Amino acid sequence: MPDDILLKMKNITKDFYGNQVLTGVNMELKRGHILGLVGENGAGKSTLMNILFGSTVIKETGGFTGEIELDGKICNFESPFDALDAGVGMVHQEFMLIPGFQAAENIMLNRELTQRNFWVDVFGERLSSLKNEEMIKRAQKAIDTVGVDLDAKTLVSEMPVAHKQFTEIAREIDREATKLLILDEPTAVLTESEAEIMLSVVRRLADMGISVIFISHRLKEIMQICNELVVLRDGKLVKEVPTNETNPEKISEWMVGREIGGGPAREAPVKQTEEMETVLKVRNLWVDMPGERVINVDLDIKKGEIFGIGGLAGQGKLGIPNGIMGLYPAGGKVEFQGKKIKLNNPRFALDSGMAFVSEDRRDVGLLLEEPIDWNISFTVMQTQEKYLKKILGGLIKWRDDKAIAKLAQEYIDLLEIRCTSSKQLAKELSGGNQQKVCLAKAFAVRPDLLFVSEPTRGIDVGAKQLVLDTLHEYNEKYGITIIVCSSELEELRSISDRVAIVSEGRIAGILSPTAPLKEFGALMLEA
Amino acid sequence: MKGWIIRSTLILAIIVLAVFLYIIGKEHVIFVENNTFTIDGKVYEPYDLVRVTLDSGEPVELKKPRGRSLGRAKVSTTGLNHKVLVEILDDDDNVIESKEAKFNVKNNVEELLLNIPALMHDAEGWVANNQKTIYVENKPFTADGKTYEPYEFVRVILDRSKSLEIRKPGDGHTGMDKGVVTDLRHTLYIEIMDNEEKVLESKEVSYTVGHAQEKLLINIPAVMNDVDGWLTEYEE
Amino acid sequence: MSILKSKDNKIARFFINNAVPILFILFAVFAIPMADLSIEYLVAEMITRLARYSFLVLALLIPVIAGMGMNFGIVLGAMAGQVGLIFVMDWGVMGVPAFFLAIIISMPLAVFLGWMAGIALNHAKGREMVTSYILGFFINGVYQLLVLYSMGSIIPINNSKIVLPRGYGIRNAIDLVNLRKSVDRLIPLEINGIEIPVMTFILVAILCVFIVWFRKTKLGQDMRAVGQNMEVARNAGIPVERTRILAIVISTVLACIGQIIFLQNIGTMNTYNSHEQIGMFSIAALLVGGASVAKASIKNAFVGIILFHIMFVVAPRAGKTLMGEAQIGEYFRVFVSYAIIAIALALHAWRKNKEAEFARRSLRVDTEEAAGTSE
Amino acid sequence: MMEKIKDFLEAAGWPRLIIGLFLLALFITAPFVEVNIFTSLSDVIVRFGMWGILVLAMVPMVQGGCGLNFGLPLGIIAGLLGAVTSVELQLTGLVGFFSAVLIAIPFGIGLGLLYGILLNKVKGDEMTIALYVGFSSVAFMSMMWLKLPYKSPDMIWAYGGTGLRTTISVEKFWYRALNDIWTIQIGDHFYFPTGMIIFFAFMCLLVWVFFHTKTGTAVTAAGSNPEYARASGVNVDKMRIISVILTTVLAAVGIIVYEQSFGFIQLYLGPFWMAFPAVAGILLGGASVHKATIMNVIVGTFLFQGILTMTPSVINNIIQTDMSETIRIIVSNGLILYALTRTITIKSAKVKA
Repeated sequence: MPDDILLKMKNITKDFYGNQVLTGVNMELKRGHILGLVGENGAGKSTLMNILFGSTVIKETGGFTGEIELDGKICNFESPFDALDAGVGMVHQEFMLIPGFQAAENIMLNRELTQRNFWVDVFGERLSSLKNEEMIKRAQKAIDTVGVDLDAKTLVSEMPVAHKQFTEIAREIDREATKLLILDEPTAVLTESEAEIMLSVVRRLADMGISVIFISHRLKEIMQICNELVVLRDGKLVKEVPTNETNPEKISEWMVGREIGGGPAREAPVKQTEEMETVLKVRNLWVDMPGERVINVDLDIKKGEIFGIGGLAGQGKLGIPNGIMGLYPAGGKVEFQGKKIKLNNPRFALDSGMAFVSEDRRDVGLLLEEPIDWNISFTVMQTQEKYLKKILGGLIKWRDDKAIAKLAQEYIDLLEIRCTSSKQLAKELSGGNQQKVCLAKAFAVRPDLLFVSEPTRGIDVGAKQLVLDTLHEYNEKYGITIIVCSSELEELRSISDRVAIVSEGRIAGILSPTAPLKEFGALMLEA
Repeated sequence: MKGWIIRSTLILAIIVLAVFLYIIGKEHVIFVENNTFTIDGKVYEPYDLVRVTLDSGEPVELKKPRGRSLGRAKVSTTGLNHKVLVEILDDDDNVIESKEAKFNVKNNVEELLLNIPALMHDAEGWVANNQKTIYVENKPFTADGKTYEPYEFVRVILDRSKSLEIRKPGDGHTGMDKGVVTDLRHTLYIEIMDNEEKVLESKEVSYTVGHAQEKLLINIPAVMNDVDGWLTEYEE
Repeated sequence: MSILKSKDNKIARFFINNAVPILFILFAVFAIPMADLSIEYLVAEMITRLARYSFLVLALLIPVIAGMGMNFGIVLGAMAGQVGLIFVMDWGVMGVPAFFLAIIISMPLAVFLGWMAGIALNHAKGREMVTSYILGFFINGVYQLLVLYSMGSIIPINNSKIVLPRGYGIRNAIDLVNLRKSVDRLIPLEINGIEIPVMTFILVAILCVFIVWFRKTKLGQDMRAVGQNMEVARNAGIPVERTRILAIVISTVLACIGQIIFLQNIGTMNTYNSHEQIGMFSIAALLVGGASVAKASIKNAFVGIILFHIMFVVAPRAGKTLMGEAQIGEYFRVFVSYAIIAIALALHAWRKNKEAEFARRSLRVDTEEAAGTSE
Repeated sequence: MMEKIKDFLEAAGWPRLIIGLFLLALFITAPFVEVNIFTSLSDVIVRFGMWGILVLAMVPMVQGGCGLNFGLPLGIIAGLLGAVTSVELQLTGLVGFFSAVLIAIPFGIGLGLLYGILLNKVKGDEMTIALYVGFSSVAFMSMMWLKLPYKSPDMIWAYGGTGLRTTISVEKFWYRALNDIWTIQIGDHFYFPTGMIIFFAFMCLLVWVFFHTKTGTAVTAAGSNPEYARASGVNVDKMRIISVILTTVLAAVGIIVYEQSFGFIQLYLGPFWMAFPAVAGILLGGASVHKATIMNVIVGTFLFQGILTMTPSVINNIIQTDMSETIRIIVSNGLILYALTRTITIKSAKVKA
């Protein structure tokens, strides 16, 4: 029955400035069905959903090609408001709720029930009075439809996370037109029991005839509630199957499996690490990094190895280096070269001989408003008092601008940083070159151990290879131990001697880079 | 559409309200005068003691003017329609005669002069505008077949406060200017100047205007040459 | 344990949240006996000052709802009000009609200034308070240009009582003889020899009702939403910028009326100074009443006016008794007005930072516990 | 070509360009309206010297990431304490001047430390709070001036009243102590306060030196990107405090230089509005809320003081009306407003292949 099809997406293609993110995606969704959308980070899930939801980002970056058909009508949403009017609702990962408002006020936000009064004629609609009682009643009805026990008068700021999630869903339900609901990782922040309730809520919505697109990394959940599932990889739809015809193993294989020659090839042999000396010992590490929480991590890093840390975004892999380097509040025991590391103290970590290339280039990695030479030399100057001239017996520590420029020039040549001179401002460089400056900054400290977070995020292919080669070279030449955190599994496999997968803030397992993809997939998705 | 109608009506209403507020709130100063009044050769003499009540305000008592006393009182009012109650008193404060009268004020009139003897005799002009517009002209004046020529440049000061500068007519100059003065007794100070504003000659004269006169015309060459008829009523 | 803790917290929280008013009540308790002023005098003073300042202080509430902090830009409204008064004085209008006429005349100007201020503040999100403060100074310059140089030369002003002897520009002090207490005394009432400005209080009451009603309108709700989280509000389709501009426009218009009420009570207008201190005094009073940059109520306004002005009246006398010098008291109240704003703002900023940290720490405990259970 | 002009305009900034051209126009018009250009020029130079260090005092705090120092009066108070103490000790000439500076410095450090600690607690709201810290400290010191045990008859009220006078003449002590070193006098009208300008240059040099040391570099980095600085092992809070102390001490020295040229110490509410011309000056020089250089100070002070000196004499002679005060209010606050409402945009990354 073709009538049953609610949504058809035909040949959706989208690029961001020449960077292909979606290629010819076709999918269909039946009324009252739940569709699971899975894929690695960067596979194109959010872009696809942004297109469906009419996000302004898409329009600002040149729009997309292809067709969206909703209820038999071709839709071209100019903004999320158009999408909402057409009956597409979306619950984002970050809550779009106003903390000081009641659940009811949030549910009815900007759709308040109002009553005209005299002033409306004078000053316009916005002076109409609110019908609070009725709004609360209606909101309560929406909440009851969702099927949770929540008073519509509760303040959002006083709710547990799950209730916030339900409030958002109730808001979408309350729009009478809502036919399609997009849920972006709704269970990521929930406890197990809350997640259970969440799933039953989603099921109930589907029973009411609302179609749901359910994005999750938890394959278990997908298997449990979805009718069909769609796997995206590298912007292409690799599989669309009914859930009952597949199993988690297969799904994870579809997700991570690359086409031949797709990723960087492994060149160097894998080091045998069992016999090597432990240089960094981590016990019971917890890190409070928003969005990348680490709960309980034990690690032993061997001297001279390249250790990869992988896992999906938001699972906590980035929290590990940030915690050890003292950038986010952390606890637990960390020993480096036999010495206990004081946590929450970046200076101490740096002084102990560790260095860090942050994943956040703009906010942590660079002084955007300053020249390249400053960026490269600053850390080493501050921590090791290098590139300073001592005047008056050390009373004045004069910055040696010449030596700094020379140092910068060395790295510019070495890493092929493309710039006009070492005096160019960091903000004027391209992403790849900025990343190289960040690496140069870390190398300049001459660390014994180097943390590198997302070394290739947001840079082009050529620069990617160069960055990875440089890391490899430093490891080989100077024996620097390197810990790389990356969302790109292929990249990790290509340079690491061992790869740990982090899931939900914990180490799910450590594998050899040569282990089959399936195993990595299984660890990532805790299937 | 409905909104626009209501809005424009409201704006209109506010403007009307503003005008209304202006009219009812505008201050008019009324000088009540128990003074000699002359009109058409008839003279009305002031009373020994009168009590005047304007609208529902405090009554004021006025004696016959003697020496420096002008026999006047200043009362501040608002609004356009007024009534005045005049009571003539004897030495023992008994009312001998009383009379009530009504009058209107034009909204743009700042000061009003109210003459009691005239009011008591229903003489025309018992209520008059206290502001007089004085038109000063520096134009040729002919009297008894003789013509007095205008001056190049004249400065005229009315009542030692309002200064006017008048050039000879022609070259875009009209040879005329005006100023507003209040009350009945006035002075006029004239300076004849050359083009560098050096004073060549000066003269001061005093003059009185009648109650009912509102616009007067003064001719400078005539004043300077002491020719009668330098002060006349102004006609448009 | 956590219940006990939260109870302690409640008491502690009450003291922390109300630190400023409590401080002022303590001050009043000590200083009033020292000042040796009769209670009748104090009560009469407070009634006058409530009538005088309430409208201005209440004008601050709406921008707070919209998350724009204390609107130092109410001086813009005050200036608009004064321009209206100048015209009314020039035209020789008297009494209550003059009062309402001044409001009608100055209203368009207040709307225009508020609208400009709103646009400026939209360009300075997160720095609204400093910006509105400087905006007050800037517009003060423009006001001088208008009143001191254009009035009587370009703009016709004829009343010689208000124009400077040089022929243009308005005099420094204008005696509002026609207007003095005209509203205050419209409905005369005296209790124990204390004059009660009934009509003024009626106007204030109308404003309070307006504010309460306004909060329950769609626009009021939108302002609350914008004030709490601009991004969420924007995503819900609320026109954030426009809403913020409207908040400032309303505040400026109310301040304009407030200034006219204030001046009819005082009876003289210092053309070039009367508005300058208005922002500072009103804001200090509101903060003393326990309001913060993010939260202010009608109650805060009234409590604040009373406490702040008790300090204001009592300080010089108390200074004299204590230090043998009234001058110290004068400086003391200047000091307190500014210091109270500094302290209240600093407390707010500090609390904001602390709360962010606290929110993070609560997560951390969570993390530790989670770590503990998994072992 | 158009591109170049556009770049130049962008670099110079509209306000600077307009004010610069306006100032030039004033200088050109001056002789025609019978204003002596040499007198005006030396007036401008003297005021430049008087205000220079006070404007310079903005630099460390802006660089340290604490925004514009609306709390300048706090530093000025330290300077006043130094000046008043030096007069109390009856010290004259250069000795008097430098002892005032030396006495002021510890006060500056102490107050700066407290001020810095406070500003660290209120990150993000520094400017608003600085404004009120400045105001309330002036009011607080007004009480102190009444009570502090200074005894010199040159400073206390002759009879009646207690405490220090509102204005204290330094004529007998160190009036023009700096100005008159190697003064150049050409004709009757041109006077160049060599000593004061050299001292200002010296202070600029000190600040320049500071920002070339390890600590100075760290302060700049802490202001430019606190997260970066922290990740590089720098104690950001400490750097901010150092910058605030430096600012406060510079303000203290600056006010003493101002007074020796002006001839009077202004107590009580005198320092109340001192922050605004200094803030306007540095903004006019091209500084932003986040970045300021010594060049900004020099250019800005010259332009701003130039405007303030030239407008009264020239404009007033042209239109026969004294509008200088109004123009000052509009120009200085307009500039501050411009800086506050300018949206901060980071230029999109230019890829240089």
